[in-house]
Amino acid sequence: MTFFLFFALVGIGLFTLGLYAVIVHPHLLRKILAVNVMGSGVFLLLVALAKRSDSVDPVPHAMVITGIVVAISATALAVILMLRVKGETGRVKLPETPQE
Amino acid sequence: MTLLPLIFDGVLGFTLLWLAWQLLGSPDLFRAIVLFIAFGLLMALIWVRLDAPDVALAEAAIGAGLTGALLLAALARLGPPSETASLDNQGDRASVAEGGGLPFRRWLVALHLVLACGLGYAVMSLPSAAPGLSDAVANSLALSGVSNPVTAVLLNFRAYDTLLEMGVLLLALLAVWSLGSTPDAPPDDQPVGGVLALLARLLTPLLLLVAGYLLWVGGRAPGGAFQAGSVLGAAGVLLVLAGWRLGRRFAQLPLRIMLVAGLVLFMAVGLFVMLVGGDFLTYPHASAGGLILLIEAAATLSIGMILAALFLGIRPDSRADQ
Amino acid sequence: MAIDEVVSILLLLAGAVFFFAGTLGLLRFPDIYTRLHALTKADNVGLGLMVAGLALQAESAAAVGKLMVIWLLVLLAGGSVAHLVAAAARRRGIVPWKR
Amino acid sequence: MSVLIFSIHWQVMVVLLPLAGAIACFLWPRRGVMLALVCALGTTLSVAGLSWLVVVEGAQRYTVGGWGAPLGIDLYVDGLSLLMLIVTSVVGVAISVYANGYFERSRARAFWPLWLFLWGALNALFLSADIFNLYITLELLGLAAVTLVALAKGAQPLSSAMRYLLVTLLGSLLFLLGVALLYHSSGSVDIAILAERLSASPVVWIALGLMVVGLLLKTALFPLHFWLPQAHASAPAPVSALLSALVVKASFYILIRLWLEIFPPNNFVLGQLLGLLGAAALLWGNLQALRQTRLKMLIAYSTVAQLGYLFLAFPLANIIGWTGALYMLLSHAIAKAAMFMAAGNILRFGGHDSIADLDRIVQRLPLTVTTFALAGVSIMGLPPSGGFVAKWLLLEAAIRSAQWWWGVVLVLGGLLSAVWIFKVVGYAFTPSPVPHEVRAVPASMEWSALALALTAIALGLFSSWPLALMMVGLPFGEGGGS
Repeated sequence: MTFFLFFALVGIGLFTLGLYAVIVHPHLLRKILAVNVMGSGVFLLLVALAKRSDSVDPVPHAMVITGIVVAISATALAVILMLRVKGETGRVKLPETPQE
Repeated sequence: MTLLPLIFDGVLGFTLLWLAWQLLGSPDLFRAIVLFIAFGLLMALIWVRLDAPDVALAEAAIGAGLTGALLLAALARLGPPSETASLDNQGDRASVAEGGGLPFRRWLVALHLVLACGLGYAVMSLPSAAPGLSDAVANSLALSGVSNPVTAVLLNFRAYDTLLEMGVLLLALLAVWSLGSTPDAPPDDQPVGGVLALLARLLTPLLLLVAGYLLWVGGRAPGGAFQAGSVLGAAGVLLVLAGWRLGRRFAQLPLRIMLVAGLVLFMAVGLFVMLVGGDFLTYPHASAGGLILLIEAAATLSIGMILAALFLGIRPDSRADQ
Repeated sequence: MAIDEVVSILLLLAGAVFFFAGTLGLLRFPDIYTRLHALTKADNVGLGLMVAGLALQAESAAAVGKLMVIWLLVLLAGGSVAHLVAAAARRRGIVPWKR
Repeated sequence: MSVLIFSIHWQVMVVLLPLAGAIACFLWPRRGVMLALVCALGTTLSVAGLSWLVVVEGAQRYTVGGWGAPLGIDLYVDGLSLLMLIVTSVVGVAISVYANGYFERSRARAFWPLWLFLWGALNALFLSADIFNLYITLELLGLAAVTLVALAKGAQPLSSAMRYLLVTLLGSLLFLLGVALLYHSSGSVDIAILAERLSASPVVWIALGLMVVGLLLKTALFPLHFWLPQAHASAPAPVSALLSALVVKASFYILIRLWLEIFPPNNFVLGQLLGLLGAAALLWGNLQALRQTRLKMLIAYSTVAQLGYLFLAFPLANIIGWTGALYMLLSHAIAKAAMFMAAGNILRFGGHDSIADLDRIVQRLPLTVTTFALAGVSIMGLPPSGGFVAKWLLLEAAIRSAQWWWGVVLVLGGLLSAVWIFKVVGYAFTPSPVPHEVRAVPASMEWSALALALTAIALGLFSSWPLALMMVGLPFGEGGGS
């Protein structure tokens, strides 16, 4: 197994770990961290698999730079929403879905 | 000596996974965020290993640095850690009970293992030669106006993506400003240390220089608008931390103009070349280099300002009243 | 093997020893102030040795210059941050460890 | 004249005008309303220009940057995407007029740029022929939608917005992972090229599976609908309208596009599964709607139900089925927007939206109750309305493909929705035990809602034109389909 495949598998590991954490952990900050970890996993997969050919493929690199910027935008929004939820409810987790 | 890189990669990859495991599981949120910053730095190392220096720069500046700063500031605004930690733990127990407890988690773990195996199988079954676009990029690189292929993709071949992405960034700022009346941070009881102010004074000119360099060099070597912009954003964060604020006069329209300058110029150039007679964003080959540099310069300014403003978290003019 | 290569390797190894000691101190020292001490002192010297070792192998004067700038920046940032962390710890009333 | 119409790059205008409007509203917030209305009008005119172009010259492929796929990004308009653009414009103009009366000044300042961003994102999404570009438009759309939900006051909207944000990010990441795998198995992210190069291999199935799950999460198909009712119900009324009418449809559009273009042909099982989930959504959503005591929650659950209809086309997999599903999308978008707007009027009028306390509202807000009833006619699927035509087409498709049981589901869903609609209308005639203070409702809010409801009915009377438009460029393939 070559090293880039190894990194692609690490990327899958990160994605799965993040997905699990985002479902299981109630604290919003932890969910935000988990989504970021998931994103990193996808980015790693995207770039690592491009190493299969000898010449460097710049298209995934550009995609990942785009993705990183999108990720910080989403994180900034998530953080401000989290602070507002804390301000309104006094808690940093989502209420259970009421069974109406 | 072929063994050494193998060990290095192995250590890097497993440490990354271990860090992710730790940061997602540790009960202390502060620790989790610090681990997340370390995680970002390791990612940057891996990008270098994968021959993606442009991504490494962006990851180190944005992924690890600015995201980490954003999260730390958020944690500080959430209030004393003891309270949030206890709430967190309560919630933890509650959610386990709600979700059906241990059996539910077992199912979830099993499901994720299946998912990971499936994905792993998918990756392993890919053909060993990548059918990527490296040849297509290389063939058209001479016409793109820049010699760094990543910049060529970002600002010429797939410039439309980048334009929309600048829109995402601006939208995030709009969102943060619209929702921004956050419960105020615990009032800054500490007077800002002289050391921090000194650091800001020393580093800001240097960061500006680095940003300018990254912008300039981005056409032919790793660098470009996003990397330069994030360095500029880091300078802004440093200034914000050192207690510096925009003067009230500039916090209104002039600030907003700087925030949108990148996107507006991008769109304007795209439309201009369309009027000259191509499709949208089709730069004439002769002037492509200059146009790209122009767009990147405005984009750097806007990205830097937006990132710093995202860190600040509220409208600068709303603060001036206090 | 040329003499400058040997010196370079020795310097790098010495740097690594400092990093190791610094990390050990970070993990094993009793309170925040002593840990900061171990971290900044050891890492700054360790990085200095590393930079010196790498400078011997550098191909151009510009590369040496960049390495020096990196070292100076880390010194500046490390020192300032250590100061800020220590000041914050004191404000919170963390008492320095005494035997 | 016609030279002018063909020389303007309408595709670009359709995307850039709303974005430029958003920026202008951000720069000069005091003029927000005027700038936004001008942009709404300009965007609608551009869509009209684009429609003319497509109707006269057929489906259009546009190369942004002049490179062309696979290196560059292409935009593609055919009947399917054009239909989505037109629905967006119709609902968009109505929502703009409505929002002008709805928001007070401080929130209007936030609303206009966000709404125009969302509109631009929708248009970009419907035009894109590139799956990575689609990912970016999805993010743009998601972030704008979440922020708009959070504009409502109180703890409930903020919690719903937070949950919505996490869901939409999760969906985008699943989609992006699929994009990554598809890129690495085919070397392109252009849909047309993917369609040529992809063959049924495990990687492709896993990638498509990830994308489908991500999109279903965003489309809120049962059982992934858990986030929708609260987010749609607690948002400000114009935002509820555009979320239910347009935003959930955007991810459905991508799904249907991928299904028609790049899915390997032998996907019978997956189609049946999607149809089954659609049927479950239809029944569950309508049953939940019956149990609600708050009008906006009820309408939100009805969205869950109506989304189910759209998925009935997947097991049928013939052209009539697809046109039926799209006609359902069209008429639901318009009728549901009208319904949410009417609910917003009622909420504004009495200060509450509790169904049992509607208090003879029919005498005091006759226009709004008419709007609700007309929109209800389309949602139940009674003739003459868009909903009726859509259900008729779906029924015909079910019979043609010899799967009559989907027809039973269709009829059952219509009956269930009739029950809750008559329940609401009934309460509108009965006096409530507790009197409420009332506030005036601006005329623009009542009339814009009514105009949409009338459009939903008109869709039943004049169905040949939209149906012909859908077929431009043969988005559903030729002949019977597989």
